[in-house]
Amino acid sequence: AGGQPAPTQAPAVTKAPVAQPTVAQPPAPTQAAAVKPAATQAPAASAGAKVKKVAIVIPASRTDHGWNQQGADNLTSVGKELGITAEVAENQGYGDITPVLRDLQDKGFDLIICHASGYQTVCPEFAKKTKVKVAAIENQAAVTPGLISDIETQAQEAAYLAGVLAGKMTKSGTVGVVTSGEPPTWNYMTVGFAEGLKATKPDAKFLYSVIGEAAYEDAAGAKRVTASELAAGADIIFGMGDGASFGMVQAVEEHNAKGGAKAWFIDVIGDKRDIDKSKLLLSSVLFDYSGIYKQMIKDVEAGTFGKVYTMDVKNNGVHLLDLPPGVPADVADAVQKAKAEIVADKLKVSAISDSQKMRARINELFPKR
Amino acid sequence: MNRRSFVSAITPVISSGLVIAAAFLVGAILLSLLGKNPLQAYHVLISRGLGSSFGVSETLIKMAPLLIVSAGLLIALKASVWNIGVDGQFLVGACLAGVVAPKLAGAIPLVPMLFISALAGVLGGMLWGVIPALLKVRYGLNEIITTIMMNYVAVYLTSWLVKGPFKDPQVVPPQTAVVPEAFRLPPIPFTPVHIGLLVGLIAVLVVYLLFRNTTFGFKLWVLGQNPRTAIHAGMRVSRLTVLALLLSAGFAGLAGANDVLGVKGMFQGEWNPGYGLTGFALVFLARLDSLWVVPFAYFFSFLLLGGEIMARSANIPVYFVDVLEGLMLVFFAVGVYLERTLAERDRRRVPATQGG
Amino acid sequence: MTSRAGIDSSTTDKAGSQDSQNVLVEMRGITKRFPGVVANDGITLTIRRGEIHAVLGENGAGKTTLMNILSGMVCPDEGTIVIRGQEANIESPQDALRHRIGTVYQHFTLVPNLSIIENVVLGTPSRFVLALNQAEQRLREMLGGFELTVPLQTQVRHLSIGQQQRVEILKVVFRGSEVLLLDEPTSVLTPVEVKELFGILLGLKAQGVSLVLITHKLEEALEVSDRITILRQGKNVGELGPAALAGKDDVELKQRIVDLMFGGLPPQENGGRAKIAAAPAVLSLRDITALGDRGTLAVQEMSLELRASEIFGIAGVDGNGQKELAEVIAGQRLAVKGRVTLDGVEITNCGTSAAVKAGIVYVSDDRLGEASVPAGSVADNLVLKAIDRAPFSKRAMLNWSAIQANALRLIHEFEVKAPGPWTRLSTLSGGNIQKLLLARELALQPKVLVCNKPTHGLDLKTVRFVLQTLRAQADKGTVIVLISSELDEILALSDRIGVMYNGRLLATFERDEADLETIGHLMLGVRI
Amino acid sequence: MSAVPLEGFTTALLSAALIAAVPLLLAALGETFAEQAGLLNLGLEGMMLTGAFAGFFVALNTNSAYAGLAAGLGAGVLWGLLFGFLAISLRVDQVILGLAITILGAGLTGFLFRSLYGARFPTLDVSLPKVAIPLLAEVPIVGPALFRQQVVVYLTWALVVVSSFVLSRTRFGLELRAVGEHPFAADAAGVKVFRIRYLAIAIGGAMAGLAGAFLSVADLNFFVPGMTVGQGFIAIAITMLGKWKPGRVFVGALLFGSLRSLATGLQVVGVAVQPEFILMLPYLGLIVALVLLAGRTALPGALAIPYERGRR
Ligand SMILES: Nc1ncnc2c1ncn2[C@@H]1O[C@H](COP(=O)(O)OP(=O)(O)OP(=O)(O)O)[C@@H](O)[C@H]1O
Ligand SMILES: Nc1ncnc2c1ncn2[C@@H]1O[C@H](COP(=O)(O)OP(=O)(O)OP(=O)(O)O)[C@@H](O)[C@H]1O
Ligand SMILES: [Mg+2]
Ligand SMILES: [Mg+2]
Repeated sequence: AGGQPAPTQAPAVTKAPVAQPTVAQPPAPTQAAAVKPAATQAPAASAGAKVKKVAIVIPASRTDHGWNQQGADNLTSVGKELGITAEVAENQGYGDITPVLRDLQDKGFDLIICHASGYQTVCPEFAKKTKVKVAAIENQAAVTPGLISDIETQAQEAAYLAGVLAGKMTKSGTVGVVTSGEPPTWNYMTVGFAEGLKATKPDAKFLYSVIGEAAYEDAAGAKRVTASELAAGADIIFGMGDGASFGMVQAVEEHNAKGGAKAWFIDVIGDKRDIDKSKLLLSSVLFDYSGIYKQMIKDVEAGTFGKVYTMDVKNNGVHLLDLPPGVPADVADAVQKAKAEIVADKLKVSAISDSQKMRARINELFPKR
Repeated sequence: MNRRSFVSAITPVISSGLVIAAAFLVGAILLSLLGKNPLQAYHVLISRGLGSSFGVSETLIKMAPLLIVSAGLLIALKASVWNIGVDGQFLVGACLAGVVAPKLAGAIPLVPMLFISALAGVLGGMLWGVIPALLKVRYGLNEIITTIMMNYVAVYLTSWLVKGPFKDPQVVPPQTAVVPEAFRLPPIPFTPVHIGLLVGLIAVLVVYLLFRNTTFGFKLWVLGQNPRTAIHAGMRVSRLTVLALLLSAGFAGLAGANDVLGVKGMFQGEWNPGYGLTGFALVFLARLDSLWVVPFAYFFSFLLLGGEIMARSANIPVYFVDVLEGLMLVFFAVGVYLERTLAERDRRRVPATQGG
Repeated sequence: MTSRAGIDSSTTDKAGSQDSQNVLVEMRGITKRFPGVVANDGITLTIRRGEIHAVLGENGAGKTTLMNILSGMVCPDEGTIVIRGQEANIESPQDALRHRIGTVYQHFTLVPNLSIIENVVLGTPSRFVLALNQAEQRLREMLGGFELTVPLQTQVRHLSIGQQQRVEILKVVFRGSEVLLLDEPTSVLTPVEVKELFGILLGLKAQGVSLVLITHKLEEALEVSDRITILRQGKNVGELGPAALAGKDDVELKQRIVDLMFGGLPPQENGGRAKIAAAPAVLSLRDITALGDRGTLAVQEMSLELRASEIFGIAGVDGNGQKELAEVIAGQRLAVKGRVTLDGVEITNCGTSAAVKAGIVYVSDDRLGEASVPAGSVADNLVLKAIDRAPFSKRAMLNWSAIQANALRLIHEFEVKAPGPWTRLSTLSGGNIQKLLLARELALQPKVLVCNKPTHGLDLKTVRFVLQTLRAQADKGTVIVLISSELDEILALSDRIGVMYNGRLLATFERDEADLETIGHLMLGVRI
Repeated sequence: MSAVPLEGFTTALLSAALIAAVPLLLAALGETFAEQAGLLNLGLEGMMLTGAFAGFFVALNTNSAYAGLAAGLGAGVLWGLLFGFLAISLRVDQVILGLAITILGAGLTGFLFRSLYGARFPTLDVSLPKVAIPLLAEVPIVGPALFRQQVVVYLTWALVVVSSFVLSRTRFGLELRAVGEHPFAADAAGVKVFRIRYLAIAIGGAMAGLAGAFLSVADLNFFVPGMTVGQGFIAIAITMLGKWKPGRVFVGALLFGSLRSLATGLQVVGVAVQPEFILMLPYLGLIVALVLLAGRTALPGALAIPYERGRR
């Protein structure tokens, strides 16, 4: 699994300088490292060195049942599996995370995963200064053999499947998206979802609303926004909101409790089945980083670190949560069919991270919004 | 004026020490209640935050924005202008700096480039400060409310700016173009700390001198004591109010520029360090006494940095840092009370002379 | 006065036993120290049933402190208080009120944004849900002679000083106090109002209420009181009982009291001033019209021409637009109509800063609320208006040594009782604060000096000092606008006198053609 | 827009507005009491969070939503009393205190939540039923929004009337206003200044705590660290917008809630405006409302000034 760059984007590896392997060297003394960019030192692509400590830096809480938890949990489990230290630096926000990176370097971590596209500038800069290996998100340009890798998540592909699912399942013909802001990952999925929906139900009505800027904790807001979309006729909600998404679930719950046509919720990242008391969870777009985390560690030890790792439907890095019982067979088939096409590269889902382009795209798909 | 304040110079040091101890003690109790080992945790805090070279340097780096923001808050609060809008002013300033800097980088020499970018930050802050200022003097709107509201507006405005007009098309996340490292704030010679720290120290010193030695500071103080008196004394109250808020906001914007030019290299969506609250805490703990801001700034910076590391290494939820910070504020407040009571007792002992 | 005669006999005839059971409150060996000051120094004071007991003393003598101790506002360091024969420890106003001791404080204690009736019932035991109507009923019954002219629902901030003081008295009477402490109640009243107040006090006395009257005005003390205690520098330096007060003829008695109060007084030189030369006007007002804080017409079409070194006295009952007029001249209040010119230059609505620069200074009567920074030091307050001038600042830089020197000089020149230049202003006594403010304004070498109640709350000595200072200033060429409700002071000082009523200047007199009667009537709007 | 069922949609928006207003209203009413008594409580945010957590915790363990609400209220009272002790008895600076409580509240609740539940995410099984008021609830559009709500919501509205009555018509209210405007005068008149202030801040805390508990127990059925997302500060703004008059505070909270709801509505119907600008609406709206309604508001005379008898 993993390895090949995403079909949609051209690999950036060629641009990167070639790594000349050298013997393993202890992490450079902080002071020196901090004072002068140690450009003279050779990239520490340390073939053969066993990886003992890996860390992940995440912007929000490791228990957000979303993006942050996904990365943290995956790395922790990989750590357990391989019997190595896995440390999680949570709630880092988008301020200056250099202190944390410095600390991790100081403690001799072999690999630091900067688990947010928002870290894609600071981490490579840090790596270049200190020769500590890092993995960035969504920054192919920074890829440097032996030093910097990049993680590409083709979330839109799985979101497309969710769109297909929604298109098949909706009875009202109205489908709603609720987001806690417009970070790249959410935008990718919004577009993927919209395209999947359009492909399955061209005349569908598509609702889109944002709870607020970085409103990942605003569960109450999420509930109100979701309730409004449901009231506007949506019977399927595709919700992206980490902590806030619990508010969405509750809105759907209360909507269903009123009786009338049942509404479904499609979640992203993370599996809420354990708290899905009223069985309204239709599915979830799941990410699984453990595959590529293991791969990375292998590559570091093999001295082949420093490339683009892609999570897509093909390598099952992103996939849909198994559909609940009682979902008609034809629906499942439609999803399977779409998946097959994506895997066979017959179907390209546009990868759009930019908010404005994203909005342009959904307006183009569903003009009468 | 508080330069003559009766609290003798040394008491704050002592009480501050006690206060910190008290906060850590309560924190320790809380930890042990939840089955954690406080000693180990605190050991990490000290050894990483103070013991390690990177700990010290990073603490000093984090200090810069705190100092700059506090300098501004000192001006506003001494004039009783309640600028709660530091965060918004910071964001707008940072955003403008983040837009201007990359364009200038390389186009013109480093020094003017830094100056102009910093200026952009200051102007951004002032732009955000002038609105509540005018609302206050024109319509008598209480700045506490308007500045709070402006914070939210700033978040949405800047987030739109970096998603739309000013987004760097080359990269995925919403952020401005990156300033090449060669064009960031240079380090203080022989240290890994960028010169933002000096800017911060100078800012605080300037404010100290402003209130100690200038008529403008004196007028701000009178205004802060009682606007009616300021009017009666022939001071231009509206002008003073606007200036106080503008300067304060300007410093906030400068802090934004500092972070963009010093550490981040660009302005980024969802970035909101919220120095305002910490700055407020600092300034009040320093009892609006300018120079005291410096040690407090160092300590808070140390706490924010070491606290996070402690939480991680001793696997305590990071929220524990906030708990410590909050406790410290409470105990500081109590400390102030104790000092005052002692001071009054001293004054009672003054041999009573006859008559008034 | 009949009432006094009555008491005289009682005390002269069967003294001793009678007297002792007459005693209502006894303060024994009261001592109170404040930082740097002994405000009360082993004072003993006895208050008897149904007497009016005047307490005299110069500024800072400790009168207010003594009263505050009895009213529970200040706790004494030493001494005991005996009420109705039992030792009482008064630790809070609640305690004092429980002992039926009511107080009218030197600085009024009314809540400005509450209505009259709300202020009156505030703090009285009542049901959870207020029954203001019933309270009003009771109040009206008690009111009797005592007219309030305004509805009881009016918010207190809308009342004139005189009215406010009536409310203060109402408050304590409403609670059925047996002892009534009044700290300088007359200092804010016009002669007419003073008469009325005394009427009320005598009425209360007749009902058996004991009153303690703090004042600086000897005549007043002698007029109503049965007993006079004199404080000096925190000590009780003498008590004159009914006998002493009755017997002697006033002149001698007065001299004796004054000696006790001040240990001798410089003789007052009231040398008549030379007539003002017919020079062009320095300050001139052309039909000035201005609004009051409540948007009502406070000053209406007032015109004035004031020449160099002229002292123009404005007599009038409080709240007839004098304050507003003063503020217009000082640039502190907008004139909606008319022009103000100084030396021919128009300065209408130029704002305070310009006015001060132009040489117009204003001694406000609101000493703590407007004229000073109570939390600031004496020195800070003394340069409040001159901070932009040399030597206190050069090129916007402060010169603290000059500021300190200035403070030391003025404290000395004006004989201010203050521990030092850096003491907190608010800890000074009312009188001393006023001296400081006056000192500050005069130090500005003004062309025009507007002063509102410059001697309010000052003791005789200080009053004379102030009046002399003003006259001297006028002789230097300064135009002085003297606003006061103290007629005699206006007569003593002014070259010309105008009477203000309802925001209008009813009439102006040259000093020699002015007489108390006419002016007194005009102040009440009565033309003769 | 045609396809959207207008009636249901409008009802939903209306209802959303009302519910969004409830925590703001509760907190702001509490703040009204505190500030009218001269206590500036900038710690609302922290008190609300604490109330939210305490309410959630108790409701979870007792399986009673009402117990949860009570707990939130209780937690608020405790904060109030702590604030009172420090600000009233020790005359500590109220601004520091407020900030301290804001930070401490956020820290403590996050810390406890994480320490107790780790990565688990418990939700409440209990919830407050919506009670429909006969007849009224049947009125089209507004009916279901106004008159099919949880009891707490009706209670909150009642509290507006009660508060306004207590403040303006009772002895307690009178003494409270006096203490906040001119404590010396109140003291001189025999009012127990400290006691009144303690009561006021306790009420303020209680309502803030209840506001938080409403979020976690009534509106939602779970706790998320930081779930008050700054509503405490908005409530302070609304208090001033309301000039410390319950009625106006009510109007202010509704205004803000409606703007929030409107911001959603506009997005759902697909107005072609950047969401950022739509989401700014409530905050800009509040400023405009201030310009129009609350210019030159005089703060309570003794706001944030500790009282000390006999100090000059
Ligand atoms: N709270 C206080 N703190 C410090 N000093 C005080 C305080 N109250 C009074 N004093 C001092 O005690 C002395 C007596 O003050 P007090 O007000 O009793 O004098 P007074 O006789 O009322 O004067 P006046 O006639 O001017 O009102 C003055 O020197 C004053 O400065
Ligand atoms: N208990 C209440 N419930 C609902 N609305 C109220 C209540 N009390 C007052 N209002 C409304 O709120 C607004 C403010 O009322 P309130 O009486 O508190 O202020 P006001 O006394 O009219 O103002 P001011 O005191 O400045 O004259 C008015 O529109 C009033 O109708
Ligand atoms: Mg006095
Ligand atoms: Mg009213």
